[in-house]
Amino acid sequence: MISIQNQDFSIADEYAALRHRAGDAGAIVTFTGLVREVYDVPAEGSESAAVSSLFLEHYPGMTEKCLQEIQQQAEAKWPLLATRIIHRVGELHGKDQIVLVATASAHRLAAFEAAEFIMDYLKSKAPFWKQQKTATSSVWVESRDSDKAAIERWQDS
Amino acid sequence: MISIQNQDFSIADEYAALRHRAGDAGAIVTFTGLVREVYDVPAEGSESAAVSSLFLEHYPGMTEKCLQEIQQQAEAKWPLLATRIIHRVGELHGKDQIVLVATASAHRLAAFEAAEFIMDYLKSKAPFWKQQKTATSSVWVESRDSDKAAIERWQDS
Amino acid sequence: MLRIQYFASIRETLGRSDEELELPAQVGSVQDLIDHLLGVNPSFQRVFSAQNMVLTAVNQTVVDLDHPISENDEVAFFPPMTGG
Amino acid sequence: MLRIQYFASIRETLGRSDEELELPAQVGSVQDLIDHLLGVNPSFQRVFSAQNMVLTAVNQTVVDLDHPISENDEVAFFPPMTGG
Repeated sequence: MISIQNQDFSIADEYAALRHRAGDAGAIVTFTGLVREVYDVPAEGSESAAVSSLFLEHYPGMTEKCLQEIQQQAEAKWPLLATRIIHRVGELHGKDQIVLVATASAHRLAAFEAAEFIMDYLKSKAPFWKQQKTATSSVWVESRDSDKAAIERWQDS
Repeated sequence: MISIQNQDFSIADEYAALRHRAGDAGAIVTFTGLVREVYDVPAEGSESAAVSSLFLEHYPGMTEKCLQEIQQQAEAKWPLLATRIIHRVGELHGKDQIVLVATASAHRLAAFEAAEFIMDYLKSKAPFWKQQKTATSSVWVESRDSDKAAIERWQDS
Repeated sequence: MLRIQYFASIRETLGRSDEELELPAQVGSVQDLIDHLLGVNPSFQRVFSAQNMVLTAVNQTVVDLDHPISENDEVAFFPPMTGG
Repeated sequence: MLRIQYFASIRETLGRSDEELELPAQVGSVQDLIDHLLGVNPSFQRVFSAQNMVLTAVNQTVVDLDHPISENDEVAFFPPMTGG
């Protein structure tokens, strides 16, 4: 189940719904991504600056398609009983929740690996872009090499 | 923070408390272990039987010590902002929550790896023992080779 | 009609989020389309520079530069994704 | 006084959860203590059989068979853990 939305989400509600949908699960993993208060401004040599807000742009239509593909790939790779992906868009602030990935399986390894796989793909394959706004500047976040590298571990398996 | 308790726990409350304690976290991972409805009875050739209840015995004193050591090892290995471990003991039933591990960090890899590490150690290094009770039998769960193998991946790093 | 969309820093550089284009006769691939856009609008030179990594999606799937372009395709140009 | 505790299937096999013991003079290690227990109580033979894996903790830390045993130690015998 997939949602792209402006509004916040409740871990309590999402966990309860997933636990119900999953039936006889032995393991449920949730991952929540949060807006950190301070980001390093990408330009080299710059000081880090407090981020007053974060703007999340996306590509409506393609975003839904990508998240569905990622979810289907995870379900093909691991015996999952239920999965949930929520990604927020629009303007967010420090400490806000950005993204939720939750997985349920009979055993813990599948639940952990599927959640990590979904997050890795979501970070560099789904059409979202973050812009950091401080009092004085507005900077598009640059993609991290570590996020590209994170995907490579799933290529063989 | 560590609890060994008979009573159930609330993911909503634990997540909210961890998020607060963690300060400027970018990633929160929760793992919940649940009682599955059906277990395979360990004796070879036996049919699986519905489990009517699960009894969790532990070694008071040593359990707390072990969980604290596991938590300290995780905090030494990864830059964690907060961790939470809850393990229930006593009589549990199908679909009940057994265990919660939650980790908060600046980045997702640390939060994921630390939660997996804690669960792997908890499964085969902390003094808990599960007994499955059906209408007709009462069997101590045997340790799984996969749980012993799971620990080996943390030896080098 | 080709529909072209621009996202994030590319949208800002160009000052527009989308446009429609009659498919030019010589445009058969993504690379052809980029060459065409560079010819008609100098501001694209700041987008398709050596410093920038630009991804292209055709009909909402990321494709290579030799991917064919057909009448009525939905094309999008954007920088590497930074979601999650 | 040595305090000995038994858990899970070992507790059930022995029909008791703990006992206290004056440390016998010849007991210097965990292996010595097991040998002593086997000598005084035949029911231990069902616990320390080739089929069973038995773990030993001294003062709440899992130790090897050659670990020393001292007066006032807390010793525990239990099967492999199955928590989580």
